[in-house]
Amino acid sequence: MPRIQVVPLLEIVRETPTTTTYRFRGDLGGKPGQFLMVWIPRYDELPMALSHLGAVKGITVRDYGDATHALAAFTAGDRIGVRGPYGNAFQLEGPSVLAVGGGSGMASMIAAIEAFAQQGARVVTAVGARTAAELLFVERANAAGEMHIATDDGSRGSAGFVPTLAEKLLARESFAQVITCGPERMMAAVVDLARQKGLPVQASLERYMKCGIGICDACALDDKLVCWDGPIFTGDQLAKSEEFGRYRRDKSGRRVPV
Amino acid sequence: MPRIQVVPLLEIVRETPTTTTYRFRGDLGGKPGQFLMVWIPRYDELPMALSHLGAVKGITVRDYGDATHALAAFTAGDRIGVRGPYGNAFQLEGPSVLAVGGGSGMASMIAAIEAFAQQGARVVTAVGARTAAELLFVERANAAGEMHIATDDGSRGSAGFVPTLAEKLLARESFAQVITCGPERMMAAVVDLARQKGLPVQASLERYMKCGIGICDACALDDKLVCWDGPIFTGDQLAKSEEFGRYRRDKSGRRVPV
Amino acid sequence: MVDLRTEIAGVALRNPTMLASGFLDETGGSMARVYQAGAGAVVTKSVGPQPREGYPNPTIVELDAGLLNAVGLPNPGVIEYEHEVKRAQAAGAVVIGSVYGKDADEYAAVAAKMSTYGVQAIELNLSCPHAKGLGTEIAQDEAAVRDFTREVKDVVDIPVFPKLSPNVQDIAKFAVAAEEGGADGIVAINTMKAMAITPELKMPSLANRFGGLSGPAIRPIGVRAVYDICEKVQIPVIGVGGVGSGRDALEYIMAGASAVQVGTAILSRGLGVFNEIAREMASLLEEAGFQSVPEAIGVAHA
Amino acid sequence: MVDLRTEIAGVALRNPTMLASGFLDETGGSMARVYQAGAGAVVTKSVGPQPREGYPNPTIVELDAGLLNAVGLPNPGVIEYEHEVKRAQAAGAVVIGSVYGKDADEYAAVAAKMSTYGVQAIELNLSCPHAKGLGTEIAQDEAAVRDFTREVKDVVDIPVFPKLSPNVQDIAKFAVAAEEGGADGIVAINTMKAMAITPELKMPSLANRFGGLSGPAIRPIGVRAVYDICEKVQIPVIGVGGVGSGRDALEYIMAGASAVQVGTAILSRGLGVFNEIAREMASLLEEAGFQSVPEAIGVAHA
Ligand SMILES: Cc1cc2nc3c(=O)[nH]c(=O)nc-3n(C[C@H](O)[C@H](O)[C@H](O)COP(=O)(O)OP(=O)(O)OC[C@H]3O[C@@H](n4cnc5c(N)ncnc54)[C@H](O)[C@@H]3O)c2cc1C
Ligand SMILES: Cc1cc2nc3c(=O)[nH]c(=O)nc-3n(C[C@H](O)[C@H](O)[C@H](O)COP(=O)(O)OP(=O)(O)OC[C@H]3O[C@@H](n4cnc5c(N)ncnc54)[C@H](O)[C@@H]3O)c2cc1C
Ligand SMILES: Cc1cc2nc3c(=O)[nH]c(=O)nc-3n(C[C@H](O)[C@H](O)[C@H](O)COP(=O)(O)O)c2cc1C
Ligand SMILES: Cc1cc2nc3c(=O)[nH]c(=O)nc-3n(C[C@H](O)[C@H](O)[C@H](O)COP(=O)(O)O)c2cc1C
Ligand code: FES
Ligand code: FES
Repeated sequence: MPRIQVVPLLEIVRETPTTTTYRFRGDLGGKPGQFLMVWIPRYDELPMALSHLGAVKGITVRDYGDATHALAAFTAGDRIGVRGPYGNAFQLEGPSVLAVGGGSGMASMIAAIEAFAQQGARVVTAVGARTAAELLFVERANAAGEMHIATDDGSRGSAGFVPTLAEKLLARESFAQVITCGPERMMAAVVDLARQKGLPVQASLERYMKCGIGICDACALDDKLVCWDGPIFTGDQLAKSEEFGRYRRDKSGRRVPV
Repeated sequence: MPRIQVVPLLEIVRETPTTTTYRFRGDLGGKPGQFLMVWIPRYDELPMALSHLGAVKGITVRDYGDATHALAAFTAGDRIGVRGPYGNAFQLEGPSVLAVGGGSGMASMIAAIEAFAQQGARVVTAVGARTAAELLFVERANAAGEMHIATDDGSRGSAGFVPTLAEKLLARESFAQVITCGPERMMAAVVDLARQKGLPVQASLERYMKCGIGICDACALDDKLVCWDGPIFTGDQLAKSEEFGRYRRDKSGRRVPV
Repeated sequence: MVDLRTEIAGVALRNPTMLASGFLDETGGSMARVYQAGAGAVVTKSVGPQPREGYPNPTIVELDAGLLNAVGLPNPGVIEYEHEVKRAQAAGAVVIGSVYGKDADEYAAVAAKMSTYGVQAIELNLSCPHAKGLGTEIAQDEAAVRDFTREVKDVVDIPVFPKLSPNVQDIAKFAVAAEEGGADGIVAINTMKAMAITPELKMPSLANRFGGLSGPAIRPIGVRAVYDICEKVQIPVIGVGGVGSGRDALEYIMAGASAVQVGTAILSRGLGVFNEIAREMASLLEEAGFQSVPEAIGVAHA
Repeated sequence: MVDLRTEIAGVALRNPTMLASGFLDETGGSMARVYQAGAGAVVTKSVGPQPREGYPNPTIVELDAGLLNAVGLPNPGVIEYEHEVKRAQAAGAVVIGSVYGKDADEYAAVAAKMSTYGVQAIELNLSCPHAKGLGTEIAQDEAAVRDFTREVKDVVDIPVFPKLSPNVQDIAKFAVAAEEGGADGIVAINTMKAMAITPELKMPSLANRFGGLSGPAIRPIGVRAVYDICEKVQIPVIGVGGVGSGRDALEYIMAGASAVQVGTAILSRGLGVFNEIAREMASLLEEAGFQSVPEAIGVAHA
């Protein structure tokens, strides 16, 4: 049997003006932070985090380039291909967690935020976006614990970048750990913050992927593979990295600045 | 993993001047009456019944043609290939069994004789051979129940063919079933005898085989395959057969007289 | 319900599965059984002018990804084989007669004889050593494919389906040659040349050393072959190689095949495989919005 | 204990397993990791004169009997690639540089550049479309194989190993052509041309439609290729295609290979596969009474 499952889209939910959730049933498991390779027929196959882990799975996609834009025109009943889940998962390491999400990065973290809360941890989420309308999964984060907002334009919550908000929250109370997903420079700032406080931190990275299964080397980060060793890396791993926050690989494998 | 296991011969036991048992350990099960495809390297691959079913398996081979003659020169430590076990097994159907074996046919039946005895059945074996020295597995048959002998030349037991001996035993006492293996015309006689008495009978057939796994059609008997539907057939099946006791297929698939 | 009936060059099939040549088709009894088990048609063992014993054992080796065989074309010869065809037909089987020979004349002679037995079509097994071709197979020589097909066409009035070898650089060229020779359809693919070694015995696993690979291993090679062929010829194509499920069959159909043949999958799924493939095809076709098999033929070229 | 060291055209290997081109070898970090995990050598991703993005996704499909890929030769180009080779070498890796180009001059230029990075040998990936050859691969044109090999030989002073395609009628002829061109060894085989279709979507599974089949499916094809090649050439052969265990490796060695390359098996067995293959080979060789790898090379020809 092929590893790819073709599934019809059951429900399509507009989350923000640029971000949409696609729900489907698939014969696959999934842990918080894991991703699927999602085939958008005739366009592309892309890694997407599982934003919904129940019987009806979900991915939440930002309309970004050609393929995700094509996907935005899909309607219920249209079919996509999925394979996975791949990669490692966020790990709960103590009684309290600060989750710092930027933009569509919330899609990778929301399942962990909910799972950790359900396991009894106090979860405080700092959600950042360019503007209020682009804030993703604030209700779900709020329902799972405490939720704080930062927007670049100040249209909701505190004005400014989410690492600054995270810094305040870290100063206010002591957390057992930090998790983060979002633009890489944002994550680099959060990882630095957490490490300065001596806190364990996990960041979910995004890299261009082809195979998703650890053979093609497209997603290399130093001598690690984001699809296979990641997508979630610890602060200790990232502190040693020559490439995190600095370089990624383009489609040809060339190192280019993040 | 390939289906063939290469095994060293652990022990080689001369059973009669023309018949030898080869023992080996193999990662394979085996029920009474099932057979292996045995690769005699550089010579041939042949079907052979499992004459020993324990942890150390065994086959018992008559030095007959080129390949079995080559095998007769093998010594302990030499390797053969085995795959299987294939085919169906003899079934115990009542409290008492008459087993009728001719020549090397005893190799296919001895495991059933022992297993049936162990399951509490009374097993009476009629063993036939050309001459006393060629009698196979008489001690094992004797240990498993009652044992009677017929030799063509009268050198041991009653003189004559084993079906005649079987007829006497069937007249003497009532059995719940009959099993038989040996030359096909002998089996045809035994099947007739049993059916005349209204007894269930099972006969283990021999046909030229290539695949042993039901795809090549070399072992066809009417619309049955000896390797797949057999090698053990019931009296009812054989009574309906146009070919049993009359025709076999040669290597080219031509029907030739048995 | 999806209509599974299909038709190839005038041969009507109750469903698009056929027994591949070389599996349970040396005897009429077995062919009857396979037809009764659900196959749309049965292709006979490849039959030649004379009886042939084939190669010594071991002739068949099960590998992790398929089956390797070198049975060496055992067959009772076309004269004796009449009995087997008649027996299969008596059970209602749609029979396609597979033939081979050492040269075009022999092919024609065997095909002509076979056609008198009432088979519905002739399949030409061209994977035989070609005398003129210095050890290549007939199916590796375009001119031979064309000429052999034409000679057979000249002597029979039933459809003729040359069966092509994948052991070539560009199989579509051979399909074009067959079409030029007047073929009514193409069967693709025969086995891939291959070898297994048993390291514990330091020797090849087959008595013949080399053999042909079939089963799941060759399905992607066969699907590609059919896809390529369908870009180049107009005649129908019958897909063969690693079909073991309705999904596999639809890969071939969508690549352009009008029907499929099934061999090695009998090992894993038993004789029920024909009915199961048909049922699985029907449900996948229905899900995909098709009402019949012909609608789905070649859709992957879009 | 069996001595697993071996040597190919002067390149000494601590064990006869190599990383196959195209697997975890676009970056120096990954090559270092694979070497540290136990590979005897690593072959680089095939590198050309310019950076190349490759084909759009989907580029890789897992099938039941192997892997189908059409990554389309993504690579950062030979200039940028120096950094990657250097990084792998800093970790002690034995590196073989795989190169491609659009014509013989480009091959020679890329190979010459690559050889200045300190790689131990050059592998020529000849499975690229051949401009003159009307859409055939270079490896499907005997004269091209000979000429390309010769041009590269003329500009480098390290061993040159052309890598051959199995998509031909008789691969041994191409090995002979390579030997005539001065090759120091042959690598066989590259992937088989193949296709998968996703019936639920009525379309090919790869964005590029066609792709190359690797893994268990092609092992018997590769073993046969190596066996055939070794009957015709004197130079050493490196076997590749579906090696996933010590037993698989020994099939190639006994068919005549001096070493093996491993790619797809990384999927099923992880990076430990190199050490595991080596260990399994050692124990099988010992059981069979061999003291070293060279003793077992080609014994299946006896
Ligand atoms: C583990 C992981 C999880 C992700 N989860 C999500 C998610 O939940 N929601 C979401 O919106 N996005 C997610 N992404 C990002 C997403 O995969 C794409 O990068 C993005 O959607 C590009 O869309 P596009 O093809 O329309 O843009 P394009 O115009 O094709 O490309 C724009 C940029 O996107 C990136 N990109 C394109 N193709 C790939 C690819 N195959 N792999 C990785 N990056 C690529 C490249 O940086 C490229 O320059 C995730 C990425 C990774 C690695
Ligand atoms: C299910 C089954 C179980 C068997 N069990 C035993 C057993 O326990 N002990 C035993 O001694 N014999 C057994 N046989 C018979 C045995 O397989 C061979 O027929 C016999 O040993 C031939 O030996 P040969 O190759 O030396 O003779 P050859 O000279 O090669 O052939 C002589 C005759 O043997 C038969 N024969 C040859 N090859 C095969 C083959 N591949 N399959 C079947 N028959 C063949 C043919 O009738 C042939 O004409 C069994 C056969 C079958 C079908
Ligand atoms: C044991 C065996 C015997 C075969 N005999 C023939 C034959 O006589 N004529 C022929 O054209 N093909 C023959 N083939 C090839 C099959 O018909 C078919 O092309 C091939 O096995 C691929 O299909 P599969 O993967 O469904 O088995 C044989 C294959 C096997 C395995
Ligand atoms: C994803 C992928 C990428 C490949 N890239 C290359 C390449 O760049 N150059 C090359 O010569 N072979 C390439 N190959 C072929 C392999 O090197 C190898 O010949 C083939 O995969 C068979 O080996 P395997 O079965 O161990 O994988 C690639 C194969 C795969 C699956
Ligand atoms: S995407 Fe291929 S190795 Fe990670
Ligand atoms: S031996 Fe092949 S079908 Fe029985």
